[in-house]
Amino acid sequence: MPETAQTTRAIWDQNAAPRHRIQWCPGCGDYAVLNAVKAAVTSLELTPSELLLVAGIGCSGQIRNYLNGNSFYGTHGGALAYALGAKMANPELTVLVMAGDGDTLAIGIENFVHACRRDPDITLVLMNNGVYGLTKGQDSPSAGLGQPDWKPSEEHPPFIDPVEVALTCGATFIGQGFSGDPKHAAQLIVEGVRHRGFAVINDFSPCVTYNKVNTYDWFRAHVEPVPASHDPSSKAAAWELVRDFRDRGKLPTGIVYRAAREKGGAAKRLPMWPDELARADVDPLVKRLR
Amino acid sequence: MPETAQTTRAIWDQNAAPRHRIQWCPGCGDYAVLNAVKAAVTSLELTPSELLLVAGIGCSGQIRNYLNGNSFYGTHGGALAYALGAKMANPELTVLVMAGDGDTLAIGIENFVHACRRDPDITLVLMNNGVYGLTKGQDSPSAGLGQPDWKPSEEHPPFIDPVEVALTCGATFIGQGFSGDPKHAAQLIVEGVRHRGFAVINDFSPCVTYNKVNTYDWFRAHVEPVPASHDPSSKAAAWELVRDFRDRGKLPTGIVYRAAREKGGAAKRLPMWPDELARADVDPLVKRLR
Amino acid sequence: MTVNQMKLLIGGVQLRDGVSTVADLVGRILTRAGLHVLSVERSFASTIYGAHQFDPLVVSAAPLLSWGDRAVDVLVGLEYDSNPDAPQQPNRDTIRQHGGDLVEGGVLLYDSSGGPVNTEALQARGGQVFAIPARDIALRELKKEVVKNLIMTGALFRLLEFDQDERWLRQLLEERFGRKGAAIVDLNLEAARRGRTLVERILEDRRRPSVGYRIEAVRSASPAVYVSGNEALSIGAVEAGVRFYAGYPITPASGILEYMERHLPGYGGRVLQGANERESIRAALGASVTGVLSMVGTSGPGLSLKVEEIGVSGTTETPLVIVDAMRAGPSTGMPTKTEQGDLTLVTGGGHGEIPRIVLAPSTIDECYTLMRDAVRLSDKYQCPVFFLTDLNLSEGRMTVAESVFRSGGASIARHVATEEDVRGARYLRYRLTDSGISPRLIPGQRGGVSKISSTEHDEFGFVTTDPAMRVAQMDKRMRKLHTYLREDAKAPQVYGHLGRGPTLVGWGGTKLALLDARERLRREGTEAAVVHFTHLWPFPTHLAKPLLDTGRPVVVCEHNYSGQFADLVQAHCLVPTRRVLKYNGRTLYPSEVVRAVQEVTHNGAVAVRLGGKDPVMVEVSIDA
Amino acid sequence: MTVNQMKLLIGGVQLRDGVSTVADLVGRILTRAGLHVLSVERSFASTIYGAHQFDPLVVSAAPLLSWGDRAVDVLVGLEYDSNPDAPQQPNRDTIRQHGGDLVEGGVLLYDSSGGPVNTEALQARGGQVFAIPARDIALRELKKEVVKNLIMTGALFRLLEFDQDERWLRQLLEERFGRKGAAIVDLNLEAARRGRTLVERILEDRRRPSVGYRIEAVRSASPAVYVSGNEALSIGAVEAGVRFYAGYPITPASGILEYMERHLPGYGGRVLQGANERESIRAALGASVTGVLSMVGTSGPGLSLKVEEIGVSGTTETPLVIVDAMRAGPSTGMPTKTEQGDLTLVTGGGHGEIPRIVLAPSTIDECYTLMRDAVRLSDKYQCPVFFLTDLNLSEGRMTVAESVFRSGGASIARHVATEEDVRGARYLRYRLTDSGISPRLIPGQRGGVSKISSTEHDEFGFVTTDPAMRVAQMDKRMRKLHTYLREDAKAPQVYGHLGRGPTLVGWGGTKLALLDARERLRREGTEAAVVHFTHLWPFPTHLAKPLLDTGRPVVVCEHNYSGQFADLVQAHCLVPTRRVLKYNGRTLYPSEVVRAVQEVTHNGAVAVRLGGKDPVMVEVSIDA
Ligand SMILES: Cc1ncc(C[n+]2csc(CCOP(=O)(O)OP(=O)(O)O)c2C)c(N)n1
Ligand SMILES: Cc1ncc(C[n+]2csc(CCOP(=O)(O)OP(=O)(O)O)c2C)c(N)n1
Ligand code: SF4
Ligand code: SF4
Ligand SMILES: [Mg+2]
Ligand SMILES: [Mg+2]
Repeated sequence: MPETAQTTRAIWDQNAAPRHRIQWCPGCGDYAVLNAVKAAVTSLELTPSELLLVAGIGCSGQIRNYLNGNSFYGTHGGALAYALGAKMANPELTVLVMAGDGDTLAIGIENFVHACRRDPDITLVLMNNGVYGLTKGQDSPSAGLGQPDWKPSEEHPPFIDPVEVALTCGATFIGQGFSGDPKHAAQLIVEGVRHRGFAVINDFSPCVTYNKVNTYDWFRAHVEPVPASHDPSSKAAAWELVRDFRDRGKLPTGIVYRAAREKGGAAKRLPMWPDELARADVDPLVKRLR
Repeated sequence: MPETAQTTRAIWDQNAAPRHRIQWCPGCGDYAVLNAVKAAVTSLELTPSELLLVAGIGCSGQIRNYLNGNSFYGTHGGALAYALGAKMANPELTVLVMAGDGDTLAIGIENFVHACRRDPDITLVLMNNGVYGLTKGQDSPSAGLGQPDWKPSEEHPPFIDPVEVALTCGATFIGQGFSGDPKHAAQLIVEGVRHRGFAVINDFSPCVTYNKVNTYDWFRAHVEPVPASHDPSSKAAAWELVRDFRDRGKLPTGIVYRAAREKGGAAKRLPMWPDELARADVDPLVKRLR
Repeated sequence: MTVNQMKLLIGGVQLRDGVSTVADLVGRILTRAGLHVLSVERSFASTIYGAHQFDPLVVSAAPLLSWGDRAVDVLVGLEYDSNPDAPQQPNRDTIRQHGGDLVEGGVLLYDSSGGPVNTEALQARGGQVFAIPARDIALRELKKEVVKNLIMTGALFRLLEFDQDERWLRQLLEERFGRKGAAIVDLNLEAARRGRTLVERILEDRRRPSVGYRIEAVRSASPAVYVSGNEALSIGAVEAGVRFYAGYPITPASGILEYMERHLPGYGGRVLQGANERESIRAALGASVTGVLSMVGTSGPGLSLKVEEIGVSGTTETPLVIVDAMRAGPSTGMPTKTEQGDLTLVTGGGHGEIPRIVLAPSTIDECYTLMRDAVRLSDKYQCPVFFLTDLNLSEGRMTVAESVFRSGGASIARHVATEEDVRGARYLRYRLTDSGISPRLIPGQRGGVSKISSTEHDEFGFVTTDPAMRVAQMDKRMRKLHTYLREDAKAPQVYGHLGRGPTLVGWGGTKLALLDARERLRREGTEAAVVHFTHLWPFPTHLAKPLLDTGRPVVVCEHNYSGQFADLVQAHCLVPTRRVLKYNGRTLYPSEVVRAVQEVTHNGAVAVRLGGKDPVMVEVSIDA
Repeated sequence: MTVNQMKLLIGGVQLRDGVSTVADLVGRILTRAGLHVLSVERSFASTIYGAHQFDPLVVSAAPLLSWGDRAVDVLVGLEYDSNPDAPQQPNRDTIRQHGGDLVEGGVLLYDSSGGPVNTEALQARGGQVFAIPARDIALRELKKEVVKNLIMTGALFRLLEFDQDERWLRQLLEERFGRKGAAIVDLNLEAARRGRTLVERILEDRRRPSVGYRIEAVRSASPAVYVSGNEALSIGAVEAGVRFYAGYPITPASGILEYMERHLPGYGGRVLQGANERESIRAALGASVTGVLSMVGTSGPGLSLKVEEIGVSGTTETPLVIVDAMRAGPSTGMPTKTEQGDLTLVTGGGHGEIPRIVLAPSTIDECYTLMRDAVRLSDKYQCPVFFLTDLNLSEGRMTVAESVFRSGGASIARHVATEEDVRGARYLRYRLTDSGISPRLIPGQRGGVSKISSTEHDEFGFVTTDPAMRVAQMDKRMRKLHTYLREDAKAPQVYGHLGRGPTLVGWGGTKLALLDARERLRREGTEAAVVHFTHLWPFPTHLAKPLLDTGRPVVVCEHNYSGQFADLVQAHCLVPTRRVLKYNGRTLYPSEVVRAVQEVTHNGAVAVRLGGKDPVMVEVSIDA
């Protein structure tokens, strides 16, 4: 039953104030992500009960407590897989995954790669700070960004770029944002949710406590909007853009790639209520065994 | 203590005959991989005791029983990670990983991605047949190759190409071979072992029992050698090559990319014998706690 | 003349010779003919091609009590050439490995295309040997190698004096190949006829009209099907209401994935072949969060990888049915051999303490009937429910009356709250209740949001470390198990009179062997009782202890090394146990149980280990 | 006047206020001054910033017996503003949460920069309150906020009449900041002086020269260090010969990873921060395959993810030490709270049956001494050895005499075969031996190749499903445990006389509370004995049963819900147990044990649950 925008906003406002004391460090980039998500769901006029927020484990994962809406919090690295199942089972839910770079690219890389392939209609906000914040600042797989002198070894390998991995593995929407510009991030999230497929939004969200390299200032000096001339529907153009920015030592912000894929598969909530299930008759299954 | 080529070959010959009854289907591509690996280690003059063969779980993984040499067989998807630790601990061993596409790209994709980043000096022979052979023919993550009509869904996503993933994630040697040409595959393995870093060799190894699409004939019609003009040391050229072949519906065979990375990290076997360990004095550690 | 009571064994080279095809064909046809067939000792290799495979089928006119012992009445060797491991010897694995098990007067039928086999020893023991060059005929005369199996089937049927009018065979072939045209049906029937004729001729030569074994069709009250445990439990799940299934291929659970992929979408459900074990269970949990009844299936190695998610299911209180089709471990172990080695893992695996329920069916029909309970309990108690089968049960096949499948009825009653249910009181996902069960709205419903959390949480679902709330939530979750013990736990099944002799204790797939052993012991003058468990965890102490604490020896029989269930019995009932343990990958035989019980009762053994080099190893003290 | 015997508690806002910095500074200095300090009740949040954190330090002149009860003698509140959860109330969490625990005549020192706190109630109970505006002074007068902590430290030391000549403080500051220049040392000392002066002034105002607590430096025979369990066990591992360590960050095991990263390379070793839990343990197994002594460390969730690899270690017979620093589960649980909830997982986790050994140190010094055993046993028995600590032991700190660390000596003797050892007989990686231990060549050595396999294998290492060989290999692997029980298992430590009263049973980090409780019970006239286990698995039945089977109540005290160790005792000794269970994330207190023992012995309780809303919950029947 669709609600009016007004009711929506009323419900949202009513519940949006965090009941939970925020325990991010002052200045943490995650505050901006929180604001961006709030702005996005408000402008999408989504009620808390239509939402399923799936969070990773990390400082980033705390975001689930600061947002109203159904949420699921499972194991470190698992968020995308829970989200996949939830969306497959109930396509009517808006499923938003919010997880850190450690969660998504280290322990959860398997789910990331396969989610890109499967292309479920969910939106991932990758809260990328280059460290494992919650466990006190160890290197994450994106550590090394902005450190050209990084001397790689088996113990300290070079970083991976989620944008490139997503492009390679088949994600159909890839955007990049920065906590210094939460309005833009909010727009990206809106676009990501509207996109019918897997939307990866890599959001640089500085860890002010443990990442002394990728600071707000560093990002401000390195981000650069995707040029208006860019055609995000072309994969070749997306690769071109990524390579061009990389060569220039810059980080594109905006929509890098967007090309919905035509997919099979059900679009309806799976049967679960007694009246929906009652119809089941297994007799044909038994007869086949004769 | 280096041995003469003659002794080496003598040792090899002596042990190379499989004591174990081969249980691949007649015609299975894995026979050719077995021959290629045997040829490669023989031409590299490696004795069985200098080798550590780490196998994945699958029809492919049986190869460990048909080759002489130390071997390790652990869990499905884990081969690259065992190999990483072994090579870090004893760089003097030649570590060869042989695993299927399911093992490497489905359950083991996390190890594949991170091995590409870490760049240990090991060689992976990815025995790619587009199916889970051993569990009787379900789709693997490379299923769908050569099926342009594949209608993707969450359940049946498009395939991923290990060459592209390896390029994206930082592998420093990437080659592609085909069981229809075991001599070439042997050369690739020799080059891979000689390469100082992580060598990924994607070897198309038809499953004659369960993959009715990617047959020998199909591969013969689709493989095409990397042109002599290709500069494998250029990543841009490698991407160009991959894209060009993809656009033409062809599969390159040969060395796609090769660029050793300068790395830190120890190159010696870690201490393990009593005389090597005896020197350890923890007094400085204790004093630091004062 | 033995009529309608025998054990057949069909062997051959895996993949190549079509052992399962022939065995399933025979099993199906005999089932249609009103007989009861049981095939749970199926043996295949964990390589695709080339190993020896065999499939023993027990046939009976009455519902089957047991798979019996190793002894075989009729042996069918489908392989036609020599064993590559022993090429000098032109006999075959079926004969080599099972010839010794042939009973006096038993029958051997084999394909002699590669040359005859020396079966003198066998014949000396009274074996009747029938060598027919099936493959040669198929290739040369019928120009199609695969029909060699129909030649062998026809020959077998003639030996058993069964289906001489081709009625059953023709019907099945028509159903199976009808769409491909009559020619192919005819070719197959022609092949069967050749086999029949060949046997006919040999019998005539020997002037023996019969081999002494006969199958006669029986008029049966209700139609029956020949079904595997994996199929039976899948049907149970579909019927109970499961609409999301996820798995990653693994023996012996792959069959569930394949069955569900084929059939669940027809019921509006979805099936995910995960990219790995973790994706599977996590997706199933995600689906369950949305209210859909969800299930995963796997075997030991996969379950070990899913362990962290057991805790997620338990703590977030997300229902999930987890089928563990056990195979021989540890680690990669023996992937195609049976075992009951995962009990400790499913009752105790996972860090911290997790509310969970463990059920284990003991027969293939119970795979169906008990599954409904598993689904219902997961929904009611909002926790993981394990459904423990083993390779024998999952891959084995049995004749089951169709009426059994009509016993279930409609889907289970759901335990999901509606907006109305929670109106009034503020909706709290983790409300502290007396039963331990909290009301559960699902995302998408109005009435409140659910903060579903694997961290310790308050009633709303917000993270907390408040000591008292922690204890309250922990107690609430575990209280569900007490509610379960009160309302849903089922007592073990008891056969015979307790207290007159030793008590044989079992769980899961060993039941038929124990019942058979009990009969045999009785015939030998020992009054044993059998206490068989299906509801394993939480351990039903209040139901079990009174049964076991009789002062008589408690002999726990299991397919594992240490006696995992015996440990549970001791921990919870404080009753000493004796153990009969078999972990060589093969099925427990009634004769072994009988012998072990004698060791225990007469020789004071505390543990009897079966199936090693010496068939029985006796331990008289448990201390090292 | 109480001299050298007190409990301090330092609290504040996590990350911001430097609680650990101050606590560690105090602990270190007092250790240098010859005192004994114990800090195992450290409490911090699983968020980085903003939650209340506190650190209780027990100080004593004698080696510490116990962390005592909740009661606090001296409370130090480092936070200077109001609690965001209750902004209307200008008091702080340190005072709000711990004020009630202050003993009569106890001391409260707090930073009053944000305004004074109403402490009337506290004062009415005899509390002595010292409010000093440390942060204001730091900011305004010393222009550097962080020195507020030195102001507080100076004030604390003045209250305790300790280090009035700045000797200890100056020395530590010089060591720590010396390189950064004298100015910074001077600034810190100046800050400390200000704190001292402020307290001085208040005491003068109140005309009380002393608060009644004093710390006096003690001349101690041997120097000591202030060390955490993670550090102690890491040193033990380095010394024993571990040269490969792998981990994935997780509380409370991250400290081992960090320590090893810093120090192991100096000993020629390598340390891998895996990209996940599986990569860590697999790489460690790979390293171990090459003969290097290897170790991994993790906590519950990480261990659950490693479960499949336990079986790999066990079946391939690849040695590995696995540290599990337990935290409150299940699932994500309470990541920064202690528990002993993983025992069932480490003794039984993994599908199939895996040979393994489980050790659990009971004190921080034992983290060091017992680690040598863990490394040695893994090498000797070629199997996984678990080393079970908990958050309190791992993150807690204690004064340990340096001589303890000199007790170890050289690295362990290796159990790796050489080419010579295997000459003569054909080398078989999985040779069947009486001890169960097979000779082990490592890849790279001459003399034979090793086919190391997680599938069931023959003696050479080739895959097999031969029933007899399977049994032989399974028996061989498990026989190692019998050898271990004979040669290496250690009996539990016994304190007091068994059989005169109840037997308190414990394992791991609860020991000091049990010993303290025993003393208290004795003073009240109850003769309890303590039986404390470090060698948990394989369960040493032959050593334990005689101690526990005395007819007196056996009271097992554990930090978990179900009594996991009690279940082991029952399963293996067939002795009924009573259970004292605490699982609210907080440390077990001696007074709680005393009270619980009374419930058990006088009121017939079978289980006492501590630390919920009602501090004691008594169950008189175990059946639901
Ligand atoms: C299985 C498991 N391993 C390790 C941990 C410990 N852990 C919690 S958060 C985290 C890393 C978080 O890093 P990231 O995802 O980048 O989030 P951030 O804190 O930086 O936002 C780790 C390793 C865990 N909770 N579970
Ligand atoms: C944890 C775990 N899950 C599942 C399996 C079952 N399994 C064995 S091999 C295999 C797939 C093999 O596919 P691939 O790696 O492509 O090898 P192939 O047989 O095709 O050579 C699977 C799923 C297993 N052994 N362990
Ligand atoms: S540690 Fe870093 S990521 Fe975590 S809350 Fe603080 S600033 Fe944010
Ligand atoms: S099933 Fe396929 S991959 Fe396996 S042995 Fe046969 S042909 Fe090879
Ligand atoms: Mg991060
Ligand atoms: Mg494959």
